[in-house]
Amino acid sequence: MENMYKIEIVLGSLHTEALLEILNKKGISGYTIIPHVKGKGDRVEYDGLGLNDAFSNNYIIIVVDEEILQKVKEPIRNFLSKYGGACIISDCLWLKQ
Amino acid sequence: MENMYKIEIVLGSLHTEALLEILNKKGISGYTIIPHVKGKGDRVEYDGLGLNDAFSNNYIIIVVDEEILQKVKEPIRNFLSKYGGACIISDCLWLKQ
Amino acid sequence: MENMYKIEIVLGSLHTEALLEILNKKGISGYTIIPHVKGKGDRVEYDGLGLNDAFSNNYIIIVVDEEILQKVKEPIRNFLSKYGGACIISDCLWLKQ
Amino acid sequence: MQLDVLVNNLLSAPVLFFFLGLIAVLAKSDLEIPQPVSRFFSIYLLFTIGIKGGEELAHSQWNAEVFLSLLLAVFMSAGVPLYAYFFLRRKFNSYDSAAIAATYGSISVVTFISAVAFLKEVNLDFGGHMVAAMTLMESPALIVSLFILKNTIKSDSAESKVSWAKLLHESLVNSSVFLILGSLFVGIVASEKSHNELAPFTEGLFKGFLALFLLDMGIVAAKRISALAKGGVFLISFAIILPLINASIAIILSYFLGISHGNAFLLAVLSASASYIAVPAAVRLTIPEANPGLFVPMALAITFPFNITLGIPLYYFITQALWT
Amino acid sequence: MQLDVLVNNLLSAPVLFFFLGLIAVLAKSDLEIPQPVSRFFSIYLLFTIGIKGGEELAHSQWNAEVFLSLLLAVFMSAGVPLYAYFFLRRKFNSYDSAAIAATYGSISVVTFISAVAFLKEVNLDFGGHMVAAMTLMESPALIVSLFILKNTIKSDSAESKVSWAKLLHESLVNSSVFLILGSLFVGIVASEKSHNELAPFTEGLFKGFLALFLLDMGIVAAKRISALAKGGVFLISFAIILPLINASIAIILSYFLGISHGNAFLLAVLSASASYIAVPAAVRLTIPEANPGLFVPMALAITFPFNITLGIPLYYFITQALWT
Amino acid sequence: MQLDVLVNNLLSAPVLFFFLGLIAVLAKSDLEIPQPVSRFFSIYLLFTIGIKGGEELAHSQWNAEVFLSLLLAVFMSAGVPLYAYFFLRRKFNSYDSAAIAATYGSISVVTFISAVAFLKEVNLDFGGHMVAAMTLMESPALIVSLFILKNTIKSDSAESKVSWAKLLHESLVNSSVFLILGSLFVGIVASEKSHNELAPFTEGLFKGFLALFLLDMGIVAAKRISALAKGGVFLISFAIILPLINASIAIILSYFLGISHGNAFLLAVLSASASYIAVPAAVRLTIPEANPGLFVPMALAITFPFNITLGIPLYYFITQALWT
Ligand SMILES: Nc1ncnc2c1ncn2[C@@H]1O[C@H](COP(=O)(O)O)[C@@H](O)[C@H]1O
Ligand SMILES: Nc1ncnc2c1ncn2[C@@H]1O[C@H](COP(=O)(O)O)[C@@H](O)[C@H]1O
Ligand SMILES: Nc1ncnc2c1ncn2[C@@H]1O[C@H](COP(=O)(O)O)[C@@H](O)[C@H]1O
Ligand code: NA
Ligand code: NA
Ligand code: NA
Repeated sequence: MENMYKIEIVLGSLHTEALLEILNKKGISGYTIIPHVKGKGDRVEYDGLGLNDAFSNNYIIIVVDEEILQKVKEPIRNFLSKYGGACIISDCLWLKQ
Repeated sequence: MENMYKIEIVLGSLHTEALLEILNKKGISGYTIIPHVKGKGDRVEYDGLGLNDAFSNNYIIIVVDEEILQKVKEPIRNFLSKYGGACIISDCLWLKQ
Repeated sequence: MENMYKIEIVLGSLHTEALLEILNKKGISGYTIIPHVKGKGDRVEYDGLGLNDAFSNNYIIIVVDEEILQKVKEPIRNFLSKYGGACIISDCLWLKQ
Repeated sequence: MQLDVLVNNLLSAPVLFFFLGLIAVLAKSDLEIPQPVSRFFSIYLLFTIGIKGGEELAHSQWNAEVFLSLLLAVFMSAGVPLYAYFFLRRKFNSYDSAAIAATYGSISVVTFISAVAFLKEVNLDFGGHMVAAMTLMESPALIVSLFILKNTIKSDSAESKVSWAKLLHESLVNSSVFLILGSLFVGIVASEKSHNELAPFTEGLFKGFLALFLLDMGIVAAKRISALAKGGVFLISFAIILPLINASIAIILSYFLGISHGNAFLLAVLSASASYIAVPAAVRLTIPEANPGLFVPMALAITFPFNITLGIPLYYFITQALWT
Repeated sequence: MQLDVLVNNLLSAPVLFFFLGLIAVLAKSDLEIPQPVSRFFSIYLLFTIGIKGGEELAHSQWNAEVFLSLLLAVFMSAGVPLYAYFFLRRKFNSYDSAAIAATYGSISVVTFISAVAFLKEVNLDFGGHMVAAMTLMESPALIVSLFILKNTIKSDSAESKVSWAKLLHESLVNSSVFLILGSLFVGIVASEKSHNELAPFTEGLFKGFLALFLLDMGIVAAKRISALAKGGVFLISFAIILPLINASIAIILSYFLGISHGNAFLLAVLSASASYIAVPAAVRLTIPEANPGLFVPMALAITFPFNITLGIPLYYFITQALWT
Repeated sequence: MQLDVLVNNLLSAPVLFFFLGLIAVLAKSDLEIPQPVSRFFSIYLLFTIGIKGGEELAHSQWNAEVFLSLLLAVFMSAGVPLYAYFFLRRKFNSYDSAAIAATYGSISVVTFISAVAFLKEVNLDFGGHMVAAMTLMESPALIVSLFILKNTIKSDSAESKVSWAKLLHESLVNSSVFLILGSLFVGIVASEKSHNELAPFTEGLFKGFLALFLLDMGIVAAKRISALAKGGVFLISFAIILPLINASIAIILSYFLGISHGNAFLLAVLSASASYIAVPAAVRLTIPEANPGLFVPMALAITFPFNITLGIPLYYFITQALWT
């Protein structure tokens, strides 16, 4: 088992691709996306309702080591400040196969 | 970055609105809902199957500070003891924009 | 409140039943499944796209105590090494009803 | 000839697809209908029943028999829980008893549809107001059951919070009732041209979507049936005997009130049917203490298949004997 | 007779279902259309409009009037943001103004469908190329709005990144435009036999799916309407006045360009309509600073219902007065 | 005239929508069919094929040719993996070879549908039992492939666990097979009246849903195609040559067994087709070591489009030359 960091990002569905492109360039080894997530924060409510994806969030989970964490922190912050969304970081153990 | 607490609640879909109403009154600043979640605990299995939402869970994530955490703990406990569901709490860092 | 461990597993949808069967035998008290999750790791991309479930992940959350954690760690590792997937473990507090 | 009617009913495509769904689960097939698709089927069915019901309502005469049958509908929905609850209390706690009573006082839309298809098969007329009668039966049972529950258990903090205004409101706007009522209204005001334009959708596709919806119901019924094991023989007998009692009462009352054959038959079927969609959802909210592993599978996995296979022909034979 | 037309329009099944959706939310019903089902409805509608539009296009004559009306379509979509933006800037910041301007320059497919149904009701002809005209109006407004935005705000790092090539590309391949264009193409090349085979799907089901889609739109419109409260009277008046201005300009220009009655009416409706599906999604990507709580509900909850209830008959009366 | 047949096939609405789906992804459009909607399409198609196949089966004669063609169907499905596996082992490891062999021994329902539509276009008869033949071909290939795999690799702990009983069971109840078999059964026992009532659903909507399903397949195929890059020319040639070999063997055997023209053609198409829904799912479970980035895109993105565009006319020309 390895000590890692778990980054969780809630982000408008339409912006996910752009963020992942940035993070892939920084060297993340993988990601998990839970689509069709609803939520409410400071901005408009994301009720996940019909017609288009403009009001639907993705929940993105990225497990990284300390080094990558430091590399991606700022880009995520910048991205979210432009496009909205929330991000939390916590410790975890990665069960290596 | 700020030290915060992450509250995760698994709750029957039909009861989510009522719980959020209670928590909004206690001053939470936002929430995220993952709908159509399945699960099994002590009570009936939530298989998420058709017809209605009576057998489908929501996964609710709420990031709060220490003060709000203390305010919402008891209301959540009471609510879950009446309507079923599970709740876990953990530390996290909130990446401020 | 009780100190517990949160096990999070990302696993191909088709393999979930088999893993849960194994873990139920080890004595887990419940589980939560978020279906239709997308992701990318070392293996093929899970884009969650149509036709069948072969390219769709489940996100499985299992809260356990220390004793069960020790019992399930190896079985999970073995299972994932055969069928792919990822697993992380973290601390949490279980809000007892 | 009577056997013919029974066999034809059993071999109709929708009934067969219900059993196909049951078998799928028992044979451990991975066949599943995704929830949004299942919702689409039920939206389609409610929409269509409303539109067609509205069309028929617009053309139907309003006479004493119509009012009597609407009244009897409400009476049955409100009355069933009254005796069912006390019957159930011998084996179950108050919460489960109230939940099951509410379930059996209310109705099943698909059972009603099967009964209407059956009537068309045997060429028996019925009133255009019967869809309205069905809608009227959706909610009274839950209200009565909650009333009984509140008055039999010592009202402590939690239970005393039942808000009757909220409950009445909820019973009018819950999605099934609202969609049928709304479509009924559109069906009433829509022009004949409008109905003709909608017909390929509402009439043309009806049997197909009904068959697929029943496939789904069969799957869900089979998945829930294991939860019944604990309830044992009592539960299963109850889930068959209560419909028989309810149907009998509806038939007797219809007979003495002079209600026509077709309408009496439909009232019997409605009284015998139990809700497995709208009421269970409402019960989860209003009686969270009740075990959904009881009231849902009883209605869905025992009473529903009983009614659409044996119950409907049986109620028909009884009414036929009395009315002709 | 003129009142008849208005009333018939208000009592058509799709319009009634839109209001049913509104009422569902206002009455706090839990009626909801799951998102995948909602997508299915819109895929069906775009597919059908494309196929039928292609069939008509294949049979239509290409003359000067056709080219003029296509040109006017693009002109209106590109022109509306030019005056709308500066009008809006009096009350809103640059981002919101550009977003709203893009929304109103673009079009609403369902409004167009309602207008076509209306034309059939009043027996007025229109050109087979009008679906193409509609498609041409989807994107210019966003491009023009972004252009204005970029030139009015001091271009700092973020904004200067607008890639026009990417934007043009995006405006051709966004899912709505792509599906209509593709289906249009299939509709053009498909044989008559093919069209006949598709007819039960495309023609038979159209009204039914349209009614269900409008039910969904009503629900979503009502859920978003509360966000408008902050904007107040100005916002709501704007959402009605701008369509009237746009329709008037389209009518006047059509008149002087010698465009036929039916086509002029459709161009008026298209100009008056505002996008609430494709453009809002594109605006979220290109102008993330704009508040979606403004431009979506304005188009969906005010302009759309205004157009399909009062706007369409009104534009028809005006064109009728001018053309006959 | 032969070119006509080819061109007509290429310009049929479903084929065009497959290419539209491909182009959508290549042009980076965001057009996507939500998974539940995609499931609904395939449930509809399997339901309809089963019902219609059952109807035809009920009316078809059982003679020696019918039994021979059913036998040949099973023989082809079981036989293909036998030679395909050893051919594949030259380039791939045992796991991937077995997975690809299973994929190509099994069949594609949509390819079969396209072939049936083609037969109707060219007015050639075929037997009502061919849907049954198709269903029989779903599973043998996987069983044979697993058998080969188990006997060629040194059986260590994991692999030796293959439970043949479980596998046989699984191959009968996997959702596609189960739904077709069940619908086939309902189609056989349903009355003519029942079939007529279902016809607007099963027949009326077929082409429309098929076109939308192919749009989805085109999108998924294009998204998966990049994974093929590593396999290179060998993979792509294999995905075209193997179908040609399989079809040729099926044609030769059919010819010598005296199978009729239409049935021989369908057996050739079935043998040439490869599974991209049912078998890939089963392979993920039974051969988790195999790379799904190989066997899925080969079947879906190369073999499927090859068959429905060029393969079907080609197999037809060959059989036509031999049979007439
Ligand atoms: N305190 C919170 N707890 C959980 N989720 C949050 C919280 N605040 C914001 N979010 C999520 O982040 C999304 C974007 O937040 P915002 O940009 O503040 O509107 C919301 O739609 C929520 O899903
Ligand atoms: N040990 C556990 N780990 C993860 N989820 C759980 C656990 N126990 C219960 N749950 C979730 O909480 C829901 C309600 O639990 P219960 O009220 O105990 O039936 C279940 O349907 C599960 O989704
Ligand atoms: N670093 C990571 N962070 C988050 N999720 C991951 C990560 N690596 C892998 N995953 C998830 O685990 C699944 C299986 O991983 P793998 O077996 O490595 O392809 C992927 O589809 C992702 O959903
Ligand atoms: Na009843
Ligand atoms: Na416009
Ligand atoms: Na094959």
